[in-house]
Amino acid sequence: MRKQGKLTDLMSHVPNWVWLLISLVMGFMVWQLLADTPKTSIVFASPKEIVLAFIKEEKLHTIWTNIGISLFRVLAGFAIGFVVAIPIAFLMGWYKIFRNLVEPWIQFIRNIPPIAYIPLIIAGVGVGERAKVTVIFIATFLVMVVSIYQGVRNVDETLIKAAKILGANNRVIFLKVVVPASIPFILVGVRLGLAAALTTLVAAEMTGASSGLGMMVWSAGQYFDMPVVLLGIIIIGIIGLIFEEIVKFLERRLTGWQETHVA
Amino acid sequence: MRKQGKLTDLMSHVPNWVWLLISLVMGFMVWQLLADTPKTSIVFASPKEIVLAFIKEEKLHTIWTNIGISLFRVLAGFAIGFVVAIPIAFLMGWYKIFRNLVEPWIQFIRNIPPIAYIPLIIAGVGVGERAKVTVIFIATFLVMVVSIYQGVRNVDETLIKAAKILGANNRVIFLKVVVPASIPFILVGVRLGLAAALTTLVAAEMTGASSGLGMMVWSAGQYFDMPVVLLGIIIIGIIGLIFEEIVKFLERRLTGWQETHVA
Amino acid sequence: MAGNPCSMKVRAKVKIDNVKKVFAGRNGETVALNGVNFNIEENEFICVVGPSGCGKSTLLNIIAGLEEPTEGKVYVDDKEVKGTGAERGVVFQQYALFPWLTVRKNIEFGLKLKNLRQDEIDRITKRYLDMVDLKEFAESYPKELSGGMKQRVAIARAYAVNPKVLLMDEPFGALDAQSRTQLQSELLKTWEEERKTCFFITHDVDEAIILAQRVVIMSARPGRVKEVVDVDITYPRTQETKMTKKFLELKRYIWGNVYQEYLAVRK
Amino acid sequence: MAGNPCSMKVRAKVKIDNVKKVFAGRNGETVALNGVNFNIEENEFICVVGPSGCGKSTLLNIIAGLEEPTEGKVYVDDKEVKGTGAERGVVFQQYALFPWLTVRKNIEFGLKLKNLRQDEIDRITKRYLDMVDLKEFAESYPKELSGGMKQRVAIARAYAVNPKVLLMDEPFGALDAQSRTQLQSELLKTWEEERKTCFFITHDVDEAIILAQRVVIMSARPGRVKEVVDVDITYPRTQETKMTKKFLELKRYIWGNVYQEYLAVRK
Amino acid sequence: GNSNLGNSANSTSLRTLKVGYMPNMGSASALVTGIKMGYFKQEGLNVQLVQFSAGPGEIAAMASGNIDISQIGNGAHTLAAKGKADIICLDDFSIADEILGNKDKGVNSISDLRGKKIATSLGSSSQLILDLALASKGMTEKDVTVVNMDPSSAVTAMVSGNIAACAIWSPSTFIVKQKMGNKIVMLANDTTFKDKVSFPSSFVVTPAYAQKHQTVLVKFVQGLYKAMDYRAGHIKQVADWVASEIKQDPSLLQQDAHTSKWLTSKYVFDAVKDGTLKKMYQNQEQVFLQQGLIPSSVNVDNYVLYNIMTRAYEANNKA
Ligand SMILES: Nc1ncnc2c1ncn2[C@@H]1O[C@H](COP(=O)(O)OP(=O)(O)OP(=O)(O)O)[C@@H](O)[C@H]1O
Ligand SMILES: Nc1ncnc2c1ncn2[C@@H]1O[C@H](COP(=O)(O)OP(=O)(O)OP(=O)(O)O)[C@@H](O)[C@H]1O
Ligand SMILES: [Mg+2]
Ligand SMILES: [Mg+2]
Repeated sequence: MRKQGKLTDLMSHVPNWVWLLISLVMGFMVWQLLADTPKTSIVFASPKEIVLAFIKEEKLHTIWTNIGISLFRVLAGFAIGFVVAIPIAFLMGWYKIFRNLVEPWIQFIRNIPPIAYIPLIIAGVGVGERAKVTVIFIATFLVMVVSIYQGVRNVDETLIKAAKILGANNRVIFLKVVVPASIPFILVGVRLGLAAALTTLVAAEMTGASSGLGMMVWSAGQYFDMPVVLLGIIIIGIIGLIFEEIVKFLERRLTGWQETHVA
Repeated sequence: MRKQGKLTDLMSHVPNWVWLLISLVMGFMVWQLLADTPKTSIVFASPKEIVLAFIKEEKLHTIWTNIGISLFRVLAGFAIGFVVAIPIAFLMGWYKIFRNLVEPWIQFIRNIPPIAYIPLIIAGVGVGERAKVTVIFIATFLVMVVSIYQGVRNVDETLIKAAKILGANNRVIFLKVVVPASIPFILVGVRLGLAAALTTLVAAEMTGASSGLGMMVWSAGQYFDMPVVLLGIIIIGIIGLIFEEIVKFLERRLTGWQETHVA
Repeated sequence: MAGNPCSMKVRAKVKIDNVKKVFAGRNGETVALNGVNFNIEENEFICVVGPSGCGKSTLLNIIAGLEEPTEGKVYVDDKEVKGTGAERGVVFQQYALFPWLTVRKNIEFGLKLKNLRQDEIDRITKRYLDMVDLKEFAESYPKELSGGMKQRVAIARAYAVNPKVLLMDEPFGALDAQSRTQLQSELLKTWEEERKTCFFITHDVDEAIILAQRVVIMSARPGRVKEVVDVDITYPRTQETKMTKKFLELKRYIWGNVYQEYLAVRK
Repeated sequence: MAGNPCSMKVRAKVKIDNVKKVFAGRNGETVALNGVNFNIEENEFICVVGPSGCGKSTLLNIIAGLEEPTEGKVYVDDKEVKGTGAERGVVFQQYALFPWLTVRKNIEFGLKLKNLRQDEIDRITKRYLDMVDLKEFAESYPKELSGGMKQRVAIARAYAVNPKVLLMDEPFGALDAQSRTQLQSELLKTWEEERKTCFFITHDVDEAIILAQRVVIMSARPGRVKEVVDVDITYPRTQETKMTKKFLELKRYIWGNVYQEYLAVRK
Repeated sequence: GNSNLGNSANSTSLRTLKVGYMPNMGSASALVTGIKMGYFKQEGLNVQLVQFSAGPGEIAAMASGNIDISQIGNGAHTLAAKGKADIICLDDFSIADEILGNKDKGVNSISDLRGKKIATSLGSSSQLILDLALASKGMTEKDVTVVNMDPSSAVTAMVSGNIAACAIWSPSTFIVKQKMGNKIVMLANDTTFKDKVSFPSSFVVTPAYAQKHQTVLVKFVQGLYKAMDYRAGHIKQVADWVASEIKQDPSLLQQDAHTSKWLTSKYVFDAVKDGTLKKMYQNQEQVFLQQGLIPSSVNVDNYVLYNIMTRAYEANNKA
């Protein structure tokens, strides 16, 4: 941590969870305010209404099923995206030919709205779970490959030289040097990849799903059932926060060696 | 460039544009194939049809207007997102209190599908240009703040120390050390931010647009006018490629000092 | 010019008061410094020698205000050190050049922050580029320099801002013997003229003696001040001074002293 | 053991054939090496001295296969150098430790690639940790080490893989005089036992003479071989050798020679 | 001979048909009724529903063979006109579209729309109604500001006063009325222009599928007819079934029940026989042509499979 004044010094001793709490309370206050303001109350169901929407018995079970199935889709799509992005990013960084052939297409596709390529995915892989996972895979892959590729390009040349001198072949250099040296970029990729997975959920579940959080949000939106829409958004947001905590945990484990100026 | 075999050595002398050409030709072939396969032809208009869609006189003018207005929205939203993301990322990296208060909300919001917060934007900022720019701003801001924040955290502590010793205050350290040292992360942010701006275009133009590429794609989709849908996608993709070239140009100018192992 | 230090009113420029520094690593704590006490007088040139890892750089960082001592305090001009200050300049052991700036821009960095006129900046930059022999490389980036050249840029950058106290961490470590000699002479000459307070870490006992008024010998980890040796050789000193009897005596004495420490590390 | 080199069949281990190296920077080209020719014989210990920026590191990189010469060729065992090879080990001027690995893991890195048994790896790692006095810091990360400690890790890491040719770029530059002496002796002892071909860059003329069979003096940029001086002092050499008349003569000769080069740089 | 097969089907293995639909009454009601009442089973068919949220996905799934039959809305009929799909049965007519004005913004009649900001979903049947309404007062879209929006977004825009009027469809129309009460005036709906346009929704298959599976399709339409006939008389019950199928609030679907004109099998059969069906699809094609959505006029006989509709009706009524 930076050196700071007295007050900030004192404040920096407040434990993290207190800040989280303050942040949450502030959020709730804004929310209640929005729910009470006539202009925005139409889209902002009050917290109470949402709780009611949640505990409506008949929905309770559905919601858990929806969460389960959507989590599966998100994690599967993300996992495949990650596993594919790492070697592709590496090959792009390493082999000029590969990069020249692949890069334009990655750049082209990453700008296309997911909603626009859904028909194509259905035509290609059908309407089963595979279609949903594929949509999420594409979205996460594109985000991750861009950031991991930058990471691969940024690896300190001297470390690669050192590894070569010690007898490392390309595979070893990749796994033992490029990957650990790119961790900060991989973390950006993972964070944005997970976010992309969740924001694409609605689009993914438009490929012929009858359950899932995205579907729930979308169809409730069609009927202007705002408590359920907000409920869905909050659940997606909370899933995102949980993902973030996991990423943070991994980050602490993976970057303990790093010299950084942030506490 | 890595050391490679004879063949690859030879191939690495082929100029970049030749590879781009090969890549393009391959893409066209796949496309024509998809347009000819009965299974996929329904969603894949052939290149010819698209060219016809483009040159239909009455459309020609509309398309340029659509491109113009969408470009404006994309660039305005992106620019605001960028200008806001940099100081926010910096404050998050620098001040623990700020981070603790702001981070949970950024993490929460970044997982929400844009399509889900459109009603809120309409309620908040109406249906004018501001609404579209706001949607794109949110999407790009969230992507950029995540990657730039990682960049800020990753700045080599010794360089900050050196700057302090030379008499730099926080503002100078930010502008003259943190920003240049984070360039690789800022580039990731810019790339993904531009992609986010384009992929959110359809969603943004659902907030009451009467022209624009996203609207064009969406309304053509309503009638399965696939040539126009694909035309829109291709134009968006090409805009993305042009953006990428600009980013690459900036990258070369900004990171010439960097020690990297990629040619 | 080369006055006798005793004739001046001597006061402590830097006071190091019972400084302790503990690093908490993953594998337990490392006590880098423990009970370090000594003063650097105004206008004094102090050299610090001691075995690798004994806490020399840590002490320098604390004086510079870049690290906080775990215990104890450091005062500069009787004011407790809290953070960095423009009156203390540092040459880092690992250069710490800004890789995105050319050699010239690196040297100008601190000058620009002083609101000097551009022609003033140019004049000073030129002077120090000359001093470290890097005129030709003014527009090169650090990655295009050899190890020794980088170190010379770091020295020029620290000199250029003209701080009251210069803290230098093995500034001549990566230099060839010749550049080293040249920069030693340069430093001596400047010091004799300006009497800037200097805190200079080196692992070369010759260098310590030729430069310093006092040599601080640090003991092996946890670093303490083992002995402070007065170098009573009058200025101006030149490279020839290295051949004098006094010099050789001091050298033998300090060397022997440090060697004991070294053996202590080896257990 | 310490046989006369003449009694052995001498053949060129490393042949440097008319090597030229030009760096194309943003501000024109820098000719780092031009027409460099010399051989390193099998089992020979060669030291290289020369002014800062004269191309020593560049030459080492070319021999290691990390850079390609712009013109000319390098042969090792009569085979042209194309990329790196496990038979050539390097200690880099700027350490190049893997920051995400502990000291132990850094040293083990090369060993693991040789498919050795774990107990073998442990044994070797322990041996070199001992040699560089870093047992206690085996589980520390590079950021937790002092400058000298980092350099010692780099040395241990290069030694551990036991290459046939050792290329060292100012390996003792950041070390205090004592560690330096200790590691010089260590290196001498090992070399006398194993007669590993060594290419050793230093800016310390004493160090060059005490270690080398031949000292290569390089001229200022563009780097050329100015003179190759035979060091006809028999092994085993110890620190006492530094006091012999022969040694002092050589020292004066080489120093004077290098100094001319240095003056050439200063114009 | 069809009825024999149909009667014995419950004992033997059923032939599975995957049918795509969208989660609203107009699209789901006949299918859900057929399944609930066992009408498809009676024909030896096991109908599996696959839900889509938008038409393009449905068509792509059908073209790639992931589903067999699609229930499509008005817009997707362009594909039939382009020869990419064949219509096997008419399901219902949508009367869901309405033009709603906000009195507070000075909209009390169609003429008041001039210069106002109107939200609609571009390319939808609502936009078509809007165009017709404007034309009836001598205006075009140029005389107003038309902005693109999802119906559910249009609700927000109406309520928050950002637009003066909207052309949208149910259930968003109900919500606007419910939230704004007597501020809202209904300016026009589908029935206002029923002589000019109608918005059928139909069941379609790919031409290749139609060729190969004639008999199966006849059986499917047989089941469908029975369902349509049942639906016509029990719309409240059907709405509840659909609600549970698509996991929605039944009260919303009860409202949705009034947004289509529900047809009987007899109506369809008669329409085929007396040419009204053909005429209706021809009208639709004319509109597409005017909008430039299809390149040229084609004979609707090329893509409307009358014989399936008649054969199914005859088979049902012989038994
Ligand atoms: N960031 C850190 N975390 C943990 N331990 C550290 C850190 N920095 C230094 N140390 C430890 O503190 C001790 C002193 O380090 P310091 O860098 O001050 O030594 P030094 O005297 O400058 O040595 P050298 O001459 O090798 O540069 C060492 O044992 C080192 O391991
Ligand atoms: N990547 C590079 N780009 C451009 N010029 C370079 C590069 N690397 C080295 N040089 C130049 O080549 C010359 C020789 O550099 P080299 O590092 O070999 O010197 P050196 O003899 O090792 O010096 P030192 O003793 O200071 O380490 C220098 O003038 C340097 O500026
Ligand atoms: Mg140090
Ligand atoms: Mg060098």
